[in-house]
Amino acid sequence: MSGVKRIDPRRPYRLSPSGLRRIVLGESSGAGLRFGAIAHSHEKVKPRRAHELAKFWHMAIAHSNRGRLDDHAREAVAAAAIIATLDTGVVAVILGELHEDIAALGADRIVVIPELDVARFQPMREEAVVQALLDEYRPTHVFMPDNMLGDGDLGRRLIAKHDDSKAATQVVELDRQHVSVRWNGGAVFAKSILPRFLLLAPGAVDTDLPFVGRGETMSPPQISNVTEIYNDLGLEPTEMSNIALEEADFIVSAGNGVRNVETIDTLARTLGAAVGASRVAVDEGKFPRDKQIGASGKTVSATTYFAIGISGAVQHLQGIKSCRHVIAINRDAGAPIVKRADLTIIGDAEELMQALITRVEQARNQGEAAEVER
Amino acid sequence: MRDTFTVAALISAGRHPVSGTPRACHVDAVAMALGRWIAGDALRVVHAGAAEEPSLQDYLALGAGTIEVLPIGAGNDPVPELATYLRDVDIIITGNNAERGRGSGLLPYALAEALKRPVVSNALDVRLAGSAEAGWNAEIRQFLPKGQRRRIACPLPLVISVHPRAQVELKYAYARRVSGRIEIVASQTTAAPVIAPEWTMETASRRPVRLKAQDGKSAHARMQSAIVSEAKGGVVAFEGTTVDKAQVMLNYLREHRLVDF
Amino acid sequence: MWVAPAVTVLFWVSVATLAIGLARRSVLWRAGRAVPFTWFDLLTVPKRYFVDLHHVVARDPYIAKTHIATAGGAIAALSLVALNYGLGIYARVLDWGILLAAAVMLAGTYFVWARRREPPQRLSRGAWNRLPYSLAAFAIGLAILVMAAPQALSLAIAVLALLLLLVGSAELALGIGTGSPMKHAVAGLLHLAFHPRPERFSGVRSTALSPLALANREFGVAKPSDFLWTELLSFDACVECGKCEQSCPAFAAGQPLNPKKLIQDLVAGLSSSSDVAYAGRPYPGVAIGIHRGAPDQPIVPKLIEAETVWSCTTCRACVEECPMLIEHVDAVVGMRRSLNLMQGDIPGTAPETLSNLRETGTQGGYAKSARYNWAIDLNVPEAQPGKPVDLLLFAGEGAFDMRYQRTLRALVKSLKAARVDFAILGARECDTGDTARRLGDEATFQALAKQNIAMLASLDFKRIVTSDPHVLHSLRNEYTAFGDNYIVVHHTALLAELASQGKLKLGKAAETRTLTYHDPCYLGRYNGETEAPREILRRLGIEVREMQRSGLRGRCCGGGGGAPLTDIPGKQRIPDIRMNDAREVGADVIAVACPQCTAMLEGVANTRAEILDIAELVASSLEAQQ
Amino acid sequence: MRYPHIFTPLKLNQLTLPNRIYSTAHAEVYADAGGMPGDRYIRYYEEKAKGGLGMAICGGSSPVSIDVPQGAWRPVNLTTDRVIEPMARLADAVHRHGMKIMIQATHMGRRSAYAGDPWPHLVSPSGVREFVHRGNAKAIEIEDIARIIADFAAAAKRVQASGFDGIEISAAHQQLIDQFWSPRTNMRTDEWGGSLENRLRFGLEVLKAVREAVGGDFCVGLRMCADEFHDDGLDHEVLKEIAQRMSETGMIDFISVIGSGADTHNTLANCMPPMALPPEPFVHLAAGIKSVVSVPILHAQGIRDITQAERILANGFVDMVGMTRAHIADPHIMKKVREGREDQIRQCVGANYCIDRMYSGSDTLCVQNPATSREATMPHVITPTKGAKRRVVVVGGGPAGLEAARVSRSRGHDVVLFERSATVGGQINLAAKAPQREQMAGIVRWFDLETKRLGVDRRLETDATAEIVLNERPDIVVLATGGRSNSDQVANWGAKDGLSISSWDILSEKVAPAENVLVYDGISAHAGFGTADFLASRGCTVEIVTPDTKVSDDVGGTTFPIFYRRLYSQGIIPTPNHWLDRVYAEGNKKIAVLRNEYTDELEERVVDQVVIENGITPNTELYTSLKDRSLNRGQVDLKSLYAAEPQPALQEATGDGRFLLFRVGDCVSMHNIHAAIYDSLRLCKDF
Repeated sequence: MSGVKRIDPRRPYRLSPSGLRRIVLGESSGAGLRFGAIAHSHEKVKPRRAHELAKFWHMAIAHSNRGRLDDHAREAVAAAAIIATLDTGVVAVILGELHEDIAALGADRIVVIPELDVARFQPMREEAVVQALLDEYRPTHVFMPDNMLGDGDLGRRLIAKHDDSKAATQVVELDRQHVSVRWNGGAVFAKSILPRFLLLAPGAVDTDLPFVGRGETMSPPQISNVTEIYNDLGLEPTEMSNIALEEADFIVSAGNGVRNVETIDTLARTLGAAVGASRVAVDEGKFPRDKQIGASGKTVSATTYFAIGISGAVQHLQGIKSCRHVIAINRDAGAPIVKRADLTIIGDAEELMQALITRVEQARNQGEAAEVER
Repeated sequence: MRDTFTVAALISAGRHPVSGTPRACHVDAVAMALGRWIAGDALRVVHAGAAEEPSLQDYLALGAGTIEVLPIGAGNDPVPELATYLRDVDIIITGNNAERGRGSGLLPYALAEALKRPVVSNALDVRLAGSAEAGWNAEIRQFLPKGQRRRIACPLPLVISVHPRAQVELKYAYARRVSGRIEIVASQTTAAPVIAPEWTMETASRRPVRLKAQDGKSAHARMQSAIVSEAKGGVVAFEGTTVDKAQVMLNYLREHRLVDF
Repeated sequence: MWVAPAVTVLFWVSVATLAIGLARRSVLWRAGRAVPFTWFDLLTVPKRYFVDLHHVVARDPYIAKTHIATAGGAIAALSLVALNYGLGIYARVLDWGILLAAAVMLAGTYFVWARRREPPQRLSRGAWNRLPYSLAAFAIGLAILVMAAPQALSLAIAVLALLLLLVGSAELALGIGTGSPMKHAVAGLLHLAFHPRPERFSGVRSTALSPLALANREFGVAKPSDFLWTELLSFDACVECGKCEQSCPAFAAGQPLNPKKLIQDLVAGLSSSSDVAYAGRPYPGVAIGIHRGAPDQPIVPKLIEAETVWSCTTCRACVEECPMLIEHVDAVVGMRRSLNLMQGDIPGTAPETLSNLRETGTQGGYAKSARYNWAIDLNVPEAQPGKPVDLLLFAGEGAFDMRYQRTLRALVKSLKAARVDFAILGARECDTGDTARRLGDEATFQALAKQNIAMLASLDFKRIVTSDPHVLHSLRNEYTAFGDNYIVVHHTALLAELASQGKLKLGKAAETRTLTYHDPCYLGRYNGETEAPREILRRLGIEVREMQRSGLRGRCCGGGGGAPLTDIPGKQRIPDIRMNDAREVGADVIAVACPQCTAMLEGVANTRAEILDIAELVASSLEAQQ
Repeated sequence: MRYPHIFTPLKLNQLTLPNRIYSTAHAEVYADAGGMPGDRYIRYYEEKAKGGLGMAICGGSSPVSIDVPQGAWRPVNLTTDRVIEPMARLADAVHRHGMKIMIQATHMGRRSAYAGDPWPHLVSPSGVREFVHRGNAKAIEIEDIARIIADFAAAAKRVQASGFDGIEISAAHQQLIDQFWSPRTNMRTDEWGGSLENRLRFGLEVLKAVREAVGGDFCVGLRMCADEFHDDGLDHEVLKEIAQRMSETGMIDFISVIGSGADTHNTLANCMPPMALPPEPFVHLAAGIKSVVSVPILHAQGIRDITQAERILANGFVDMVGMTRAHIADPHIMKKVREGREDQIRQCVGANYCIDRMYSGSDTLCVQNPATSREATMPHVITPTKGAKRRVVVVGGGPAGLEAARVSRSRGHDVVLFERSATVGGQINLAAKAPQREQMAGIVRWFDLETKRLGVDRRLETDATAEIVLNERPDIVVLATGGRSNSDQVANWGAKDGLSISSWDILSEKVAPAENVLVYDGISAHAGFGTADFLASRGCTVEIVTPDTKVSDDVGGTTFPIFYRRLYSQGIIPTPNHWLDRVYAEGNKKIAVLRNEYTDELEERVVDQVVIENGITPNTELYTSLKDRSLNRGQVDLKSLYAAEPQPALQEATGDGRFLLFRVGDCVSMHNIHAAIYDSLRLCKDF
């Protein structure tokens, strides 16, 4: 021992009744003293939007996609809640399975009809179910995303059934009193009073809400058999390599951690994905410039994004902002992509890609075998 | 085949998005070409509006042959007229959005509703199967986003709205423009003009205002949301063999239904 | 002795055969549309033959001399036979003349034979291969018959000689009636007399397409009989020498076009036959023997595939090379017009371009007001009615392309340096319609032409300058048919003029790399301007390393006639071929003078020479002086 | 058409701008004495004009009144008619190349320090002190208000008289106009305070006076903030309302929007977003303003890439994009875009060397482009030599070596570049390892692409010895061999015994981080905190010790707030004012002995790892072995070098074993990136 004071430089503190760090001058030891940084206080719990009993209802209707709502659908629910007055409740009608809590979007009641999945075309059944709910709730306003996934179609069917003069499609702007839509190919805004049916253009609503809804799950209405005049013959398999990156739903993307371009191409083929690249990989000449993803390249919105050997510079992260599931393969657990990713596998990119290719091929073959048995 | 069902293409006045020049509304022209593909020369081409509309000339050049014009004043609802006029037509085919006016994409639905028949939207191609005795079935390939396509079968009569990406060749021949004819059809109904809901116009020189809840977020929180990249804090897998790790990835994909195997 | 009378008989039989043949053939030609003509036109033949035609033929001295010997000998011999035997003079002195002529002809046929022993690929075989033999037979037979003393002539030899003469005469006399090779002699001479572009012979470059009277429902050539009869006649004049084939860029690129075959197919069409007998190289990738036609049957696709018609770049290299002065490009455009106006059937992205032209007045579907966006920071005045200006700048479609904007900006800087009083057209400018016209869309071309003519009529100017040879061609040569004549200069000509007047002080360019100059077809062949660009380069102190095919005979870049739009696939791309030409002379830089050439040559994928417009070289020289 | 939105002209009043990219007003710190734009100032903007920029707004915070001290950032002095003539020269210079130019005019109010000529009493609506500039102010009087409004009008008239294309009135950065707007600074109870209408009065009066002075056809814009990010300040919704009201007056022709207030260290760092921030962090705020006004919206902040700019314009977020720092890094962006040479653009990385220098009162310089603002002597475009073609051997692929190779090659010489490691970049590669500093690699990216494009003979993974160098038969040898970590400067730190390791060991991942780590930073620049941040982000408990008065004391005003955000959020313990005396082992622990600078008192820390950042010491081995063999004995003629003239030694006949030897960058003595590159440019431009 040198005889020199040994000091722990962290100042001792206790927690105040309100949970703040409290440092008492002069206090150097004693019970309850703590050292070290405290974890950031938890995010405040958001309040309920309305506590009154609902006299009126707003209804949001949207299809889910793989158990979740996409941004556009979320906007419809949020719009219903933002526009709602305190005596108005928000009922969200979700067609298809739902595996997330949408009370955060302001939904007071949630009606999930799992069998009306977006993958199936069954508009008559959907219309019947929604009609039953419209009859039940008599909503003053109905909000739907105006998309080509089925909501735009269903919405127009409902509007045609009711009264198309009380409707607006591709709504770009709305408040409690008005809607605006674009006419003449976008040259003018046309403004009118808030109609009963609103099909919203994407991006019209900010879904960041300061409140939550009650989030009660309601059982779906029972509909006696509806004979569907339309016969859904199913989806056609898509060839991902033909799809523009901006439109692709599944992307595998290579950074400078990827040495072998062939492997990533094989992986993309195996998974049915489009191929993208980071700027570094493009600079190295491994990929053409039009494959570059990021602020200085393309902005993508795939449901699934594999970032392989990509460290995740802020520019790159900007380009994948609206990707829903980000899976990273990286050697460095400290890389920024790890914070963004939903799942990160630490290891060598080449080895992991090979292993994944093998595993997926196996799985596919097993799947085919299972199909045959059935 | 073509004797056994009738097809009418519904066309609207178009304007070039950049120059504003009158032209065939692109998606309606595509619909007309698709209609021609189904029905050949028996295709009827119908326009609700003014016979003087200059863009009709383009439709003639694109092979309309004869255009039947239902005179409808501006601001009037064309649906009742069209419904009456086309009540015996088996397939009404039209574009999914007009280039002028509201372009709301509601017309095919309103028309189907008025005629109490099914409607299929965003068609990329249409094939007919069946016979006069057994009844005709239309098989439609439907556009879905992200490269997906769906096939739907539906019995006649029906209304089809067409997606602009439908793969048809538009063949513009000047000689047909000269030889084509425009015929004005007598008014079908005596329905009074619709009182259009009140829309006020504003030149679109600003961005639309985004609907946002009054959130009362703290200044610091607002700043953080702008300057800090999103951190999800997802799962990180360090351990295991590469095979195990591949399984972890596959499990994730399956759990979130991102793959179908 | 019976020999002399036999020759007389043979002569008159041959004349009669020829007359019948000619009559039959002319019936086929007259299936074409009427066109006013006078028989006095026949008087023009000697000049047209010996000057204009010979000018082309003389590019190949071997065949020129061969042809002079063979044809000259034959014609001299025939004339003398006509005199001596036809009229029954039987003068011995004339026989000496006949002998001399026959000897010359025989010498000629020797060289024909020699060439045909290992003939170049471009030459057709088949019936053409027997010509040296049949013509030699004629010369030898004739020589023997007229010169051998009757007593020295055994019957066997006499009969043999007579047979030889008979064979030779048959070749000459039956040729026209049966459509065999020697028809070119008569059809060729008549074609010279009744050429569809007579102004070609008055020293001007006749390259403008003739307008269609759309109001009269003239919609181009759908069937052989839609051609003018003079055009049908011109097809019959073809000697299948294949000079056109050799010069055709589309053929070289392996696209399904061979101008020689095209003309021969049209011959088959006018004579209701097929291409079975065709003995030259085919359209690349298209089999021979499965196509046939008739004067009143549609040409496409039974006689000629549409892809053949759409492969042409309208570069006129074939026309430039044709010793028979046939107008292949007119035929191609004629057929395109019908396909376009009657059926609207056009491949590739051409339909989109044409609808853009109709709907926006630009090929790319841009706002016309955006055409001069590149000029805003250059502070160039915009032409206004009532504000006189010396020079108008007509930028063309290249103005929307960021690459060509560099050329235009360089041009503007040079004009400013030379203190030229000029103005840009701004949103007034409409596409000239050149591309539409080459693609057969005469209706759109005429509509655009009318717009531009009305626009130009509202402005007060002396001349128009353009950096786009296609614009130059339309304004200078083709708008005249619709009412107005403009003085239009290409930017290279203007810059050369300014330099020679001392208004533009050109110093030595900093460019030290090896440079070659690529002649744009629409500047060179269409407008005869090959000198001004070279003059500028000389003034810049740059030595031009000429490519093998340059000047009026320059090789096309592949960008004309809407070919990049119809985009008919071949084995390679035309600009790649041109880039190889540049590589052969070791060029690091290719100087160009056309937006299409720039785009095509810059589109070459691998390592390539740098492409710089003449205007860019001028501007960089000016900058270096500052 | 490529970049169709960027190259769509924009009309502002009577002006037509050729493209939608501009550079925003920034404090150049280039003006001559008395705030007159001089030769350096004019050349700086002329270079942007040559480069094809659509418009520049110059003179960040140029004052209209004399009670604003002008020493700190040397703005253009709009208070006197003397400024008209030099401004006219500036306008002429840029107009020759088709660029439009405007100037920002302002009154700073309290946003300044009184301690500078003319030692004024600052004014502010309610006399509230400003923190960042230590700005003490009196409450403004009615008479002052009238005077300043008139000053604005007079200044605008001067701007117009000089031939400028417009004026931008600043109501951003919490200067006087927005000091009136904001309840944070305006507590007045008279007609100039209280209600929003009253608070807006001063700005509106200014606009009225300006408009009256310049007439209807002169372009007048307003710069304003879109969210002050202070709870007691103006938020986005209020500022939207203000923008709408301002737009509706019809007196302004554009609004240029800036996200974030600027009167605390933490908010100020947002204004010129450093590399740690995501791209275009505040574009949503500008878009928010655009949704309520009909005048064009201009916006900058974190837009460094042309594709990014095109996308922002295509989405209709704003009407014109500012790329200010981007043009400091490369004034020829637009020309390169026009010519399809995007990959040759030297892209700003957001290192903020420029702005951090400005905040310390120095002239604006670019970390990676030493030619910027030195246009009189340093070329942006290297032209080929007219003299002999030489063989140049460069040793070392760091920034100095890369620049030497690039410039020499551009001069037309044969260039061989030796680099020991497998990649070029040298110490920048280490700097880029620090969290939030990855963008530093962008500096290397450009050099990497350029040296490859130009055809420099790059010999990577080659440890050049004197023999290897001389085998190349060089005419000129440029040594840029850099240095090595100086963590063994003090023997008691125990580097040799493995008691301490260097920051290089950590950043290069040669040594794995331990649990409790003491980082000793003897330099106080970016590397020390970068290392601490690297460790903390990997879960270590970190204390950073420095003898300086505060951690990262030598890091500029827009960078240290980023460091401190991370320091506090990760619980890094800052211990300034202490020296590291020695390190010794105790069991498996390391004991660091610290000495207080001011009391000399010692104290100890028990940690698992001691990491030392102590700068570098030059590598001189190769120099020593070559020096005596070279013609010039390795000497750089300083007089010529500093005068930007050719080295006299270049006159000597070289070849056949006769060569010149020069040293640049850290292998002479430790400098920064800018200095290293500048060393090479000024030396090699005359090769």
